[in-house]
Amino acid sequence: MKRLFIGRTMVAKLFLTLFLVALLTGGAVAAEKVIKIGTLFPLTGPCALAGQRCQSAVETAVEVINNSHPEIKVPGAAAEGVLGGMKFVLVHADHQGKPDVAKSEAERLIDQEGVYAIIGSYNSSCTKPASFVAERKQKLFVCGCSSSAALTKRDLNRFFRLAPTDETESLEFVEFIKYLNETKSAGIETVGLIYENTEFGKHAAEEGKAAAGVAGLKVIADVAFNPGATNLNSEVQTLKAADPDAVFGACLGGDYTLWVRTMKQMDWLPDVALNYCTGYQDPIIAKQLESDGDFFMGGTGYSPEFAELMPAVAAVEKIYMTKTDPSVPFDSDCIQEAIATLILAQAMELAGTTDYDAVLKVFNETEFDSPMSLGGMVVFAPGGQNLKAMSILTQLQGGSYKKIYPLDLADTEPVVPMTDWGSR
Amino acid sequence: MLTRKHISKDVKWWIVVAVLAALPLMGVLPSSYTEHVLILIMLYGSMAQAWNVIGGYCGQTSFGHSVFFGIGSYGAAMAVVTFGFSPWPGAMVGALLAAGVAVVLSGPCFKLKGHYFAIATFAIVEIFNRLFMVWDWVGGALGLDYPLVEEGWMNFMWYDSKKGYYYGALILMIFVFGVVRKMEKMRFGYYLLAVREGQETAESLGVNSTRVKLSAMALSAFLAAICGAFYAQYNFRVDPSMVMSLDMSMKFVLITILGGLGTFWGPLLGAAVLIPLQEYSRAFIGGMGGGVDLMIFGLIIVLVMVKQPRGIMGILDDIAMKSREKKEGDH
Amino acid sequence: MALLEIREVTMKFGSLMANRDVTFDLEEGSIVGLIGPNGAGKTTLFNCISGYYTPSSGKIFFDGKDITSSSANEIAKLGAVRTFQVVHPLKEMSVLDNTLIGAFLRTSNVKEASEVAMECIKACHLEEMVHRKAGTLTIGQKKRLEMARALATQPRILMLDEAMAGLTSTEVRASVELIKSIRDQGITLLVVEHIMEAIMPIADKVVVLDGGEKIAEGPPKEIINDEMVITAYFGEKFAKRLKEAKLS
Amino acid sequence: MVTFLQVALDGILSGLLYALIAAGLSLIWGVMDVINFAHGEFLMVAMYLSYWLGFLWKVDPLISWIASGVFAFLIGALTYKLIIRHTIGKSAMAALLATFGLSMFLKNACLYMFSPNFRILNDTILGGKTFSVGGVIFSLPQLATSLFSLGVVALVYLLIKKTRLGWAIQATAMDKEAAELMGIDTERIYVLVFGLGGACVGIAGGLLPSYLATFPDVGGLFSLLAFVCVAMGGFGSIPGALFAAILIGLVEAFSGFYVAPVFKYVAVFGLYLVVVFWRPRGLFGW
Repeated sequence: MKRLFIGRTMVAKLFLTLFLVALLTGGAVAAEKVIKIGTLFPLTGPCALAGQRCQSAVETAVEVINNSHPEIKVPGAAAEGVLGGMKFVLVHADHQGKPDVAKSEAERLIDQEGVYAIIGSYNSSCTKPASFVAERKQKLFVCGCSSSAALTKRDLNRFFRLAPTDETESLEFVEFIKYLNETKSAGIETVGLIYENTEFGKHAAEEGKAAAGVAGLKVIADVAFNPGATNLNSEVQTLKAADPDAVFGACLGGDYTLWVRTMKQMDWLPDVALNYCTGYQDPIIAKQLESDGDFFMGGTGYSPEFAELMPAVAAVEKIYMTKTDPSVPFDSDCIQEAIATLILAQAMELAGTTDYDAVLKVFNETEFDSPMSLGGMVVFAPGGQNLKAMSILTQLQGGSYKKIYPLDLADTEPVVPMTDWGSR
Repeated sequence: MLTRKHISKDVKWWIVVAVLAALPLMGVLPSSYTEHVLILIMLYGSMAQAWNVIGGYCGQTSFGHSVFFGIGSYGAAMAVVTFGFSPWPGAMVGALLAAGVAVVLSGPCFKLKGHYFAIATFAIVEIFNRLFMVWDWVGGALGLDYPLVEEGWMNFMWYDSKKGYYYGALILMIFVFGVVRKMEKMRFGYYLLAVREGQETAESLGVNSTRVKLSAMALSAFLAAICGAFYAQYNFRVDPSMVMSLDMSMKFVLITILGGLGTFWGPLLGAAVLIPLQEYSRAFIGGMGGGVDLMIFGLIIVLVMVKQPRGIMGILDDIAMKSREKKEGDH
Repeated sequence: MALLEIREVTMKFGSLMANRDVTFDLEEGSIVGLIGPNGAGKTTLFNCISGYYTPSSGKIFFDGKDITSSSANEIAKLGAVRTFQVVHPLKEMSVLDNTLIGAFLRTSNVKEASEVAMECIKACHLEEMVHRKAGTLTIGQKKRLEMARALATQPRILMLDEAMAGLTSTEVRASVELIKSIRDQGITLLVVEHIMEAIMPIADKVVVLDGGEKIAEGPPKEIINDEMVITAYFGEKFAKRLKEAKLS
Repeated sequence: MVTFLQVALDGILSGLLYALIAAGLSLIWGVMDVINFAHGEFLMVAMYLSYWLGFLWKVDPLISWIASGVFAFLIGALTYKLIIRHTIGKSAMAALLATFGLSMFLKNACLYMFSPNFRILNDTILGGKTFSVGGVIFSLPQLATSLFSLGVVALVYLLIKKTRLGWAIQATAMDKEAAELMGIDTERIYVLVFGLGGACVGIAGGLLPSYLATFPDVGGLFSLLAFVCVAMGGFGSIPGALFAAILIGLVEAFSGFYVAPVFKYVAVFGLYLVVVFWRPRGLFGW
């Protein structure tokens, strides 16, 4: 008798749960004069820092779009909203750095929240399934900073990415090394790689290896490590033993500081250390490392030192800095997310409608004027890559990012080889 | 008596299945997100039930199930991505491989007791995770991304509607729960309980406890791997940190224990409570950032474990007991 | 040939000699009592026979087959099944399910096994408790459950390890009857027992262990009168009581 | 040769750090048979305390380890009082899963309060200082942490073996009921043991910011390694945990350098499996 009773309670509970599930999601969304945009970033987990900054950058851009900011010299800033006053409304989602969550959150944003487009989503591994979903559901996916070159080689029609890829960066690194060898007789012949063994690090390393191979540089150390390391002793020791002339690095956040400090502890440096978008570009980390962070180099899409190149950014950056805690300036990654948002608004404005086909046509055929981008232009190739995406090679000198390459934009001579730990 | 008990249980089971099967037809599912949550409930319920075979019925707390789950998902994904084939044979190979790996690894592990066993299973997950991370043939750290393939049951792949996945998950659940229900009624099921309750006693009655445990592990791994294949098909992507991680292993354990360890309904109840909680809390407050949803989630786990470690089944038992006492008091 | 032959079994734990050169036989259809003071090595010998320990030296044959290094479950499968001195019920399982585990040794069919199990439960007078969880039984009921479970395996030899310790005198009498009826079914019994009054009247043969060695073997009558056993083990007073028991 | 010695030194130093973290876990496991899943998060919380003391008031980690230790003691004691106490005598998994929930809570609470920034202390007394003996480089912060580790492990060991309190703890570990009959307040012992376990990891957390970045996810791998140290050393054996930790540090360093860095944890976890398959109760277990 007792068993039977429990059973009934259980079935009742199950139904109740099902009912609640249905209820919770059943409420229809009332139509308003707004355009819903979804953001999809890793707000928790190991990439939370970058994800939260990217989210703030998108919020900043929306602030610029929705309100009248005549002082900001960016298309669409002066007007209130887009298409004669329609406001952007953001729906935030957290994918925790997990591709499966990214996929289901993208579906939720589209089906449930009815967003017009998604902006995101930092981790390339998460951008892949999420943008796939958007493509199938015929929504736009505008990606700021995911760097995997494979993303824009999938023939998707509704996917657009603004940042340069790790392929582009690798080519730039190699070109820079050639320049150093030719003009400064730096004598760089060998390359070492150090990268976190994740989809991001591995991809960057493969592009780096390929580029080095084409340029005739010999890769003599290939050091992958597990992110969130307790120490990087063997990793740096391996590099030190191989002693390459140049190192390409892809270490994020805490691993980057650990890497730099371990090299200092082991008293070793390559002649040149070039970083993909990593801890190097994080201004807070650069500041915290103090002189230890100096003379490292990396591809940089934006830093406050670029102010005279991109005068439009300053005013936007001011807003951004109120949205971050502790207050930080834009970095290369998150500024791309802001640009992504602005380009979306601009495309709608140019199309004069929210109709997808019209907006898509604009995306595919327009040379966007983008004063926030390095180079000031955005043009999308088939597949969605921003052809005008570029980054400047910078070197940290005295705690600030000095532009060193390409030469027409450079303002400082690179310090090569890097100054020894002892003589700093 | 024995058979009657089972029949009445089975009726409930078929009612649940029938309701789940009818939901989409009746148009009760207003949005695909609800569908998504229901699919996850059925998937994670099945995963938990697969774990329940070894963890609940047989009493061996393995934290290694993400390895088997992972092998299953790699089986399906490699069939599609690497060989451009249907995922079905891949899932089968993966599941059989998972069962084999389970037997090989469990042999020595079963000699370990308590926390030594638990930590050994942690270690195995970490080892597998790191090996798959560097194994280029299976995609290494880059993982495997599905190409666009034709929709339908042949490829077990749908893009626009979730109905296929919904019924796929339902079939998966019927299969896994059906196997376990069948097992419960067989000699093997009784032997599992006997090994859990007293290995020495069971041995004295002629039960080969090593073989029972190994078979249970193999069955459990097989079922977990099939769930893994579904997971890969559902997410269009596999990489080691998605499928072979302690995080994933904890899900197997957590859902089962929150639902009710070693009970037939526990895994489904656990999933039916935990998954909506996880999905909706992330949907409603996760976007705020800062992990408030995960804080709440953590607290709930603590509370349940402190208040009623037998999980939801235990809580229901308590409620039933109380209301029965009250009834008796009324007379 | 005897059903169970124990040949010079020696069991050492490090430097401790728990059994030394123990040899005796169990004839089919008989009841053999294994007695001795605490620490005499009865349970160790028991564990050697039932496969929980492998003897350091010596051999054990069951029905002519060497089972010295067989595992417990293999020995049970052959037909030699034991109970435990400290009861080990499968607590979360019902009395029926407990007994089923035994019955499953001979059949995998649930229905057949249930019939066998119910018979054994009836034989051990537990039919009232069929659906109770084993953990909730009294100690006497648990001991009977152990026996029902072992019987359900349809053994050729049933080895009882102090099956009557801690029981009331009524329960002891019931157990004695039960043991006799088991023997009448043709099952051989090896009984380790402390309660002399219970074992002496029914045993066909008694083996006495002391300090790990066999000091005497023979029918109960002889054992009671064996000077060595009396002085070494029983003591004067106990021997007298035994004689009285025999007379009555 | 110098490289070999350097690798060995790095291994021993990181091993000693693991020992300091594992000691507390070992104590809790030995006395209460509970695995504290939130151990890594205790470490993380202690690191945050030390970081903030250093950042806001310029307190050096060489001093703030005291505060971190005391703070973690309180967290440990509180964890026992609020959570573990209620799981004793229930299912074996209850304590483990409850502390897993706690770890999730602590990690995300810190994420919420302190943001996910990677925080580094500069200008600490030892920070970045090194000296070299025959080409082998010693890093001062790591060396100091190792000495602390040896000191703390020795103190805990002496406390258990040589003091009245230690005997009470041992008695409680062996047989709780018997200890209660002997007049030992086992409840207080448990609080103390959990507190002490917290304090050990707290001291480690106090020292770490002098060379490691502090962020909400920092505890993960440390706690996993600590589990392995404790189990490899053997149930509740503090010298065992110390020995296992150094072994793990060495295996990590040598396999990382001589095989490949990606394989270093494969080697560490593989070593654990080899050890327990050979000795199912660990190196020093009985």
